[in-house]
Amino acid sequence: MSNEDSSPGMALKTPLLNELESGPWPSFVKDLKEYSKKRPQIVQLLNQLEESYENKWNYWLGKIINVPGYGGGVIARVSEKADKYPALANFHTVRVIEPPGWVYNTAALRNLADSAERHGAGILQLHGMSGDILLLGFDDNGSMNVAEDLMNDGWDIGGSGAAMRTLQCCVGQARCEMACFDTMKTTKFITDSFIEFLHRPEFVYKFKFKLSGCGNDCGNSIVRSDMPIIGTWRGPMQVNQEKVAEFIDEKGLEYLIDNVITRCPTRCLSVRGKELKVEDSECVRCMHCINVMNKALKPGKDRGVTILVGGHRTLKIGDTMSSVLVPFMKLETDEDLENLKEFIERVWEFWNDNGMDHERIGEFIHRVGMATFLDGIGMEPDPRMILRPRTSPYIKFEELAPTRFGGEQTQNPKVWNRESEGPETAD
Amino acid sequence: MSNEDSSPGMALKTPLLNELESGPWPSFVKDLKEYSKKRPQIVQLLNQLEESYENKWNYWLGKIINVPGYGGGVIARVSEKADKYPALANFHTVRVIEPPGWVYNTAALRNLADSAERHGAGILQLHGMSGDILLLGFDDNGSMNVAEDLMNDGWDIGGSGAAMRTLQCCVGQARCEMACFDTMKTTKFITDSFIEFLHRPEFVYKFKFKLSGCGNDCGNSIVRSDMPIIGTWRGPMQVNQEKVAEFIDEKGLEYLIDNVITRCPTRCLSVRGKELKVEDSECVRCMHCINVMNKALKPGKDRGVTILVGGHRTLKIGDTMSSVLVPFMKLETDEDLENLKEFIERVWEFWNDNGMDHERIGEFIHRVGMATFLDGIGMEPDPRMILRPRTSPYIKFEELAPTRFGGEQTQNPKVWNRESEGPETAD
Amino acid sequence: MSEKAMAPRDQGAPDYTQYLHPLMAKNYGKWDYHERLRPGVLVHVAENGDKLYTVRAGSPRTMSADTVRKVCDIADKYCEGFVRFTTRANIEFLLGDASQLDGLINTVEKDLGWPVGGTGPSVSNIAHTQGWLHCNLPGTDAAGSVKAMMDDLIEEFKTESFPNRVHLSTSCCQINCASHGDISVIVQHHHPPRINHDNMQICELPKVVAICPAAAIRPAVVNGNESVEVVQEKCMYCGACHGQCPSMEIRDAQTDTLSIWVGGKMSNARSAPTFMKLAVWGIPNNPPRWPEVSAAIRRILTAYKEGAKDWERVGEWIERIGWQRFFEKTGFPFTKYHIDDSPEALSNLNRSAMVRL
Amino acid sequence: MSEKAMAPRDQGAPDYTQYLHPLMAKNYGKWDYHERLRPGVLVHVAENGDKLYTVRAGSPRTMSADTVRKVCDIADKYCEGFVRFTTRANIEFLLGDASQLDGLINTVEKDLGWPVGGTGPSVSNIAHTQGWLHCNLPGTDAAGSVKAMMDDLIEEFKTESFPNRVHLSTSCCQINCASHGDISVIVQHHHPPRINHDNMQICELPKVVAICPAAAIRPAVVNGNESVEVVQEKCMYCGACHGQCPSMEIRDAQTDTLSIWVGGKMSNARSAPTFMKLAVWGIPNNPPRWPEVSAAIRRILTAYKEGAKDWERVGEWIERIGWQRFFEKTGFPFTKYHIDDSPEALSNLNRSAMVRL
Ligand code: SRM
Ligand code: SRM
Ligand code: SRM
Ligand code: SRM
Ligand code: SF4
Ligand code: SF4
Ligand code: SF4
Ligand code: SF4
Ligand code: SF4
Ligand code: SF4
Ligand code: SF4
Ligand code: SF4
Repeated sequence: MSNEDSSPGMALKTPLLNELESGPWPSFVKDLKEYSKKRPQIVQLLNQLEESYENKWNYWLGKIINVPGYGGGVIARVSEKADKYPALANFHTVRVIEPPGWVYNTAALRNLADSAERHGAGILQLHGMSGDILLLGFDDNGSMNVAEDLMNDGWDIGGSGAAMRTLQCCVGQARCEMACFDTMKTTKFITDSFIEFLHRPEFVYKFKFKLSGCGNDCGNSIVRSDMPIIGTWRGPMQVNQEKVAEFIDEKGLEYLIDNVITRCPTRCLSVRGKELKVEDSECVRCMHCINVMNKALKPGKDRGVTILVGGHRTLKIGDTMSSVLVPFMKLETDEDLENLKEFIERVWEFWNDNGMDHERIGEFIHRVGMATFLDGIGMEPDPRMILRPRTSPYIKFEELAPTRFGGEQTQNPKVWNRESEGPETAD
Repeated sequence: MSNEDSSPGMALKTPLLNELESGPWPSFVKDLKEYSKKRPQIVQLLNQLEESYENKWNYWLGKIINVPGYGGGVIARVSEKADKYPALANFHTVRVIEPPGWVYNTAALRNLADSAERHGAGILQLHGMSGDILLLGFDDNGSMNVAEDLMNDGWDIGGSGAAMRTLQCCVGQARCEMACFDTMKTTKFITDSFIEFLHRPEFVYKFKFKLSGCGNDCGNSIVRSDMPIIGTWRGPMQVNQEKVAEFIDEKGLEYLIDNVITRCPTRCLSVRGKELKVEDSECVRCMHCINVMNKALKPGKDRGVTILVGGHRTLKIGDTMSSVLVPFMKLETDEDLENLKEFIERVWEFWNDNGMDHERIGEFIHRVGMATFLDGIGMEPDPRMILRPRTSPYIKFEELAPTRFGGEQTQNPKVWNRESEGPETAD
Repeated sequence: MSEKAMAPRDQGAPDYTQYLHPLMAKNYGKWDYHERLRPGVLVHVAENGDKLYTVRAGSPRTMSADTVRKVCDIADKYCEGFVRFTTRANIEFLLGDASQLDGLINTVEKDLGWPVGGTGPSVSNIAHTQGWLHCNLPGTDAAGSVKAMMDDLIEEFKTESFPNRVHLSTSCCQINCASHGDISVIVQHHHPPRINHDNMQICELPKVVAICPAAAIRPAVVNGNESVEVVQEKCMYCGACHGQCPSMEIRDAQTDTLSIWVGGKMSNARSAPTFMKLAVWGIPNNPPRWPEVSAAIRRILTAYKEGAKDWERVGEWIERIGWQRFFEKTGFPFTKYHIDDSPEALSNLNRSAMVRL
Repeated sequence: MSEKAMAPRDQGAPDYTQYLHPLMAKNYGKWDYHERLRPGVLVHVAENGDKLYTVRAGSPRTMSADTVRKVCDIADKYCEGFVRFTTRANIEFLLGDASQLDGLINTVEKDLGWPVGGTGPSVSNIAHTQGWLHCNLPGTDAAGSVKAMMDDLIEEFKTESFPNRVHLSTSCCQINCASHGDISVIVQHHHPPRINHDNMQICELPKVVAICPAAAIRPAVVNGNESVEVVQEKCMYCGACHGQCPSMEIRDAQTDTLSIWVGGKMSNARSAPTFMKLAVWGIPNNPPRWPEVSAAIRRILTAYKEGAKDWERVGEWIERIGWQRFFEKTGFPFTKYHIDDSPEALSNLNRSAMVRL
């Protein structure tokens, strides 16, 4: 039984929230008020929210609850004001794995809406910041039941705790001429290959993938995922010189110079008459010229991905930006995908064996250093991984420093002594 | 008595050094060998140097010796091989303050050569990396005597230890059309104003000024001096459009685009017909366009300096680059110079009161943070001091954090706890 | 508790192929180019000439099951039942028949009440988080503040009048579950956590000690119980401990403030991705409509629209004109708190003589 | 010791005005433009049309009094007695009479034996330091290695065949008294200091403990004497302690190596000043002519000359083509030691998807 009918008679009293009803942007308050007419639980929800607005305070506490066999997928909330709002005593969110690229037919959407309503508060969020479908307002029982129903209808849940998270990808080849690889297929492949890590928290901390078909990064991956996978190409860009000439005729040469030629980050574009010249060897696949001249220019034909590592947002050491780990990898055949899988496993193994509790892989790399990390995952350093080589000459070369004090040669400790004392002492 | 005649009969034996005699570049070995014919001490010097070449080892030790009344100016060296090379028992360098811009007449040069020869080994280095004249090879007595002679002839010495160093400046207005202020005059002004700090080590560590007439920084100041002073201008650049047109006629429009327009760091140049347009408000006075078109373009008329702070080379924390402290200051009148003097005193006071032993001002700023440093010297923060604002949201706002635990409000400690344990515990 | 013991069925991600609009399925990987027909309306043209129309509309992200059903009704009527959502929680109605566009747009705007727009150089939907509706940590509300901001920015969503896309985001605590943005609103705390020592036993002590990035937490015995204490000088009010341990309350309704950050850019176009930088701090957390936030965002957008060149994102524009002029043009004060004091601080100083004068 | 007790006379910097060539004095601050007549020869034209000719020649920096006198003889004959030296320890002969140029150049090159050049886009003199001739800390020689390198680079000094100026430098210990350079040679040590405990009492203990940037030195009692010890894992072989305390020997004739760094740029032209970056390490310290160093520099210069665009300095060229291609073109290996591991390490990673493929 869901908790929707637990307090049928309460009156809605939301003077502050009401100020969010009007105005041209769609109002969740209006929607929920309307919905509350048939769902008394929502009255309580809005009333508690009104108290939050009044007191600038929050009344949800966490707890842990799991669907049997799962270690993640339910974000459990209990209200501090359960006495007053009994329908909010348990008000959990269930995280449902979304279809890659967030594509739906209405049958699927209706199915989600029905499940959400049948067992919970009937509130959906499309979508959470990690990409998944959020269904709100289940009590303990409702959480189990909705999971059961969802599963029966072909959905799956997961992605909380120290586990892999739902992936997220841009629409890619389904509707974009820029896409350099199949983001949706790859998203499904990784999700399915590692589904157990989405279900059960077995890592030192969370791990996120985000996929974008090209450097425009519509998947918003670089700072928000531990492993962004971004489409790119090798070799020459595709240039249709006829369309270049059309572009110049239409927009003018000055427009081309001001908006394309001078904007190339590596200055590898030049115009000769009505032809555009690309010094492909110096193009960094930034996408800008293609964006501006999307009829005339296209990514090259030999496509693949660049894999980055280490992004995460603010908590603890401040935002970390992912950086290049695999400059180029083909990602077309099943074998390519298997390679990717194996590569991910290698990365995970080293991180999970050596990472500290609650240490994202970016924080881990920050602590041990990229060189050590590469050693650990068995990869050769590549200058494309860096912006520039080191500037400090204080280096401990293993090769050059045979032991001089007798006994064992000391390990190669980091030049800069960066262990933070907090986490380590507790480890 | 100088130590030149102390071992007259020794034979020169320098097979390795001899390999540096031939070849087109002027050879100090050849020069010194020649010179050793009349100065037996040089034979010993070359012979000891030969041993260094043989053993890749050095035989000089330091000691401390001062000209009475001075705390600096003599870099004292004694040879570990004094038994074998008695003429090298004491072989000090005297640091003589150079004429700003390294301009000489031959009388002055001859005078230096004579003094160097009269009291020491007769070896000169023109010039040391901090700009001064180095005279080599004095024993204790010779050091005193050469100082006396130099002083009588109008020279002065100094610049070692935890003291101000000799300044160094580019040729500036004496022979350069780019110069935006009088580097030589300012160099002499600072030297003379603070001459006691050049003579006596009274700081926590050394302090260097280097001056360049414009952003080309021919004085090589930005990483090698604690306070670079670099010429610049406010308001519009001087553009002679006739000469621009001549330039285009001579070199071609493409040359202009490829070498000037596209090279401007802030993209504030454009060409309209044969006219060059400068968006002066966005010009960062980098000098590039003026360098390329030095007949057509000139710095603007309202000139002054940008003062930076914090440069030093590698030792301890690795190289630090100076950064902007005073975006613009006029430096023309005597009053302007007095302002500069007062400003320097303010900076020194805060650094010397709070710096640790052997802590360059750049290291000091690194430790306490630029914001604290500005507070300390009583300057308002200016966005031109920074490349970009902070990206980490963990800030301790004094204004926003009234005490909540009773008692005194805690001081505003740094967000990132950066005190290195070594130096501080020992302080 | 349900009787059924549910072993995980490891079903994985839904089979997306069944959800692809027929034109998507047919032209998968074979798109040639696209055009923006009007704000909110795209046409993607396939190599074979097929045209797929997309109508993008602003969604509140949080919606009732009934609202979802309304969306489905529209999609059934106009889109052969196919829709998708975007990275920024907008909805996209997909259709092959251009003649249906006007009807669809009309229905979406009038009946559903969702504005069409958010494409090209417009202000798109604001990426945001749970807030007081569901999370246990928020210092402010997310959906509510976004509603207020977007009401103010509605014309910027419905027109394409900026030099480039403007992506906004807002988070409800310093954990910042939301994305970086060209302009972002975040919460800041101003005190060390208050410890509820009576409740402390529920936590695993080492975890909360270990999580503190400033090494400010240490075990302590308080009133005879095992608990922790916080070295106030070291604490940087990040709230990491609060996420781990509800007994370490970091929020304070009286003193928490909002701040606005600018210049976050995740695309690689032209310039490398950049973090967002502090623009203005100390903004009151002022429900239900946070007018001070909207006003500050408006100042930034106005200056950006006036000053930037085509294709310059907010951060790129500021880099070109310099931060001094950004502060001039927006009127925000530049303070010592804007100066980085992280371990990378030196590299964010102006280490050159390049100065705009 | 001299009997005279010499109070400092605080005479300060010499009065430079007496040393200015008459044309310099006359046109001080009134120069209009300059031209390079041929490598090593400049003419500066004043607003009033006056022309001042400069002949730049490479100097060994270290010279005997007799050599200084020879220089003076030349300056007296051709230059009204006026010369100057440059930031890079070159000499500049100044004259007003163009007809004297050939004679002067001939005399300088033939009689004095100093090459004329070093102007414009050439390889100028190498900024360098004391070395075994005078310092107490050097691991290699400076003047000698510079002589060997410049012998090799003589044509590059005497012609102007590069895209832009090339400024080299070399230092003789890790203190690095020399300047940053487009290409720089420095010494690297590979062990913690060896402590001479018997000699330790001569030092102020706290000073040497305090100076260590890695906090690796701690007071210790050795054989009953107060001394120090070094925590080997922490020590980064910087040699700061050695500068402070001669009993902490950092050098090792067997294992010290040289490394080459590229891309130091101090001018603000076009791009902001940049530090130099590691190019190649582990080069033998090989007197008397260090051929491996010259060979490595040659490789860099060749690639630079071929690949760079006009006005690009070495570092700017590499930034444009990318480090991968720098390593390809020079043939140096890229190793894990090239990856920054300082506290700023993250910001030197390629934090973008911008990759040359
Ligand atoms: C639908 C969506 C992908 C998806 O799978 O959901 C998408 C779709 C397109 N993006 Fe995007 N982008 C989408 C999120 C993003 C994001 C991620 C985000 O917003 O969190 C980014 C990176 C944001 C950042 O940099 O911070 C993004 C940065 C771009 C760019 C690069 C802009 C730039 O110059 O920096 C382009 C290129 C362009 O504008 O021509 C682009 C271009 C496009 C194109 C034109 C690609 C194409 O040829 O179809 C599509 C857009 C039409 C339009 O005019 O809006 N898209 N795009 C996302 C729509 C979000 C929304 O509802 O507003
Ligand atoms: C629901 C969601 C926000 C939303 O409204 O969309 C969310 C909500 C929470 N996040 Fe988040 N995060 C959500 C996406 C993110 C993102 C964005 C992303 O994934 O792209 C981030 C930043 C990117 C990153 O991973 O760094 C994010 C960074 C965090 C962090 C900090 C992680 C870190 O390493 O810095 C925490 C705290 C933690 O893990 O201890 C956190 C923790 C939480 C918790 C579980 C708070 C807690 O510890 O109890 C929140 C649960 C709220 C609730 O009641 O449902 N959440 N969280 C997003 C997840 C929905 C989904 O799965 O689709
Ligand atoms: C004589 C000297 C100044 C002095 O007071 O001694 C000097 C003189 C001139 N420099 Fe310089 N620079 C001198 C050291 C420097 C230094 C410092 C150094 O070498 O340590 C730098 C900065 C080095 C760096 O960036 O690492 C320097 C960076 C420049 C630049 C900027 C080059 C660039 O594009 O990055 C210019 C502009 C140019 O080349 O047009 C310049 C231009 C000039 C001009 C053309 C200025 C003028 O109009 O008279 C003078 C040069 C003639 C020529 O072609 O060589 N000078 N110049 C120095 C000669 C050194 C030498 O003997 O080779
Ligand atoms: C002579 C000279 C090198 C040369 O051959 O030109 C030199 C020589 C010495 N330097 Fe230096 N430094 C010389 C310019 C520099 C420079 C370059 C500059 O000033 O532009 C630097 C780098 C810039 C800087 O200041 O950071 C420099 C950075 C150092 C340092 C490291 C300082 C630091 O904070 O990192 C030391 C070590 C120390 O101070 O403890 C040092 C120490 C020394 C000592 C005194 C070694 C010692 O502690 O006994 C050397 C004495 C050698 C001798 O026997 O004469 N020297 N020293 C230069 C001074 C001559 C002059 O006054 O003109
Ligand atoms: S990231 Fe690239 S491929 Fe993906 S939607 Fe954006 S532009 Fe298209
Ligand atoms: S994709 Fe970017 S780097 Fe490549 S040519 Fe175009 S603008 Fe230049
Ligand atoms: S720094 Fe400027 S003023 Fe000084 S010599 Fe160089 S170009 Fe001339
Ligand atoms: S001086 Fe530099 S910044 Fe100014 S216009 Fe010229 S090239 Fe641009
Ligand atoms: S930002 Fe903070 S309060 Fe908001 S959803 Fe994320 S963890 Fe919760
Ligand atoms: S708020 Fe952050 S810094 Fe302060 S005690 Fe908690 S975890 Fe540590
Ligand atoms: S670099 Fe080292 S060895 Fe050379 S002069 Fe400077 S301190 Fe002495
Ligand atoms: S070499 Fe450097 S790091 Fe090592 S003990 Fe000496 S000062 Fe410390």
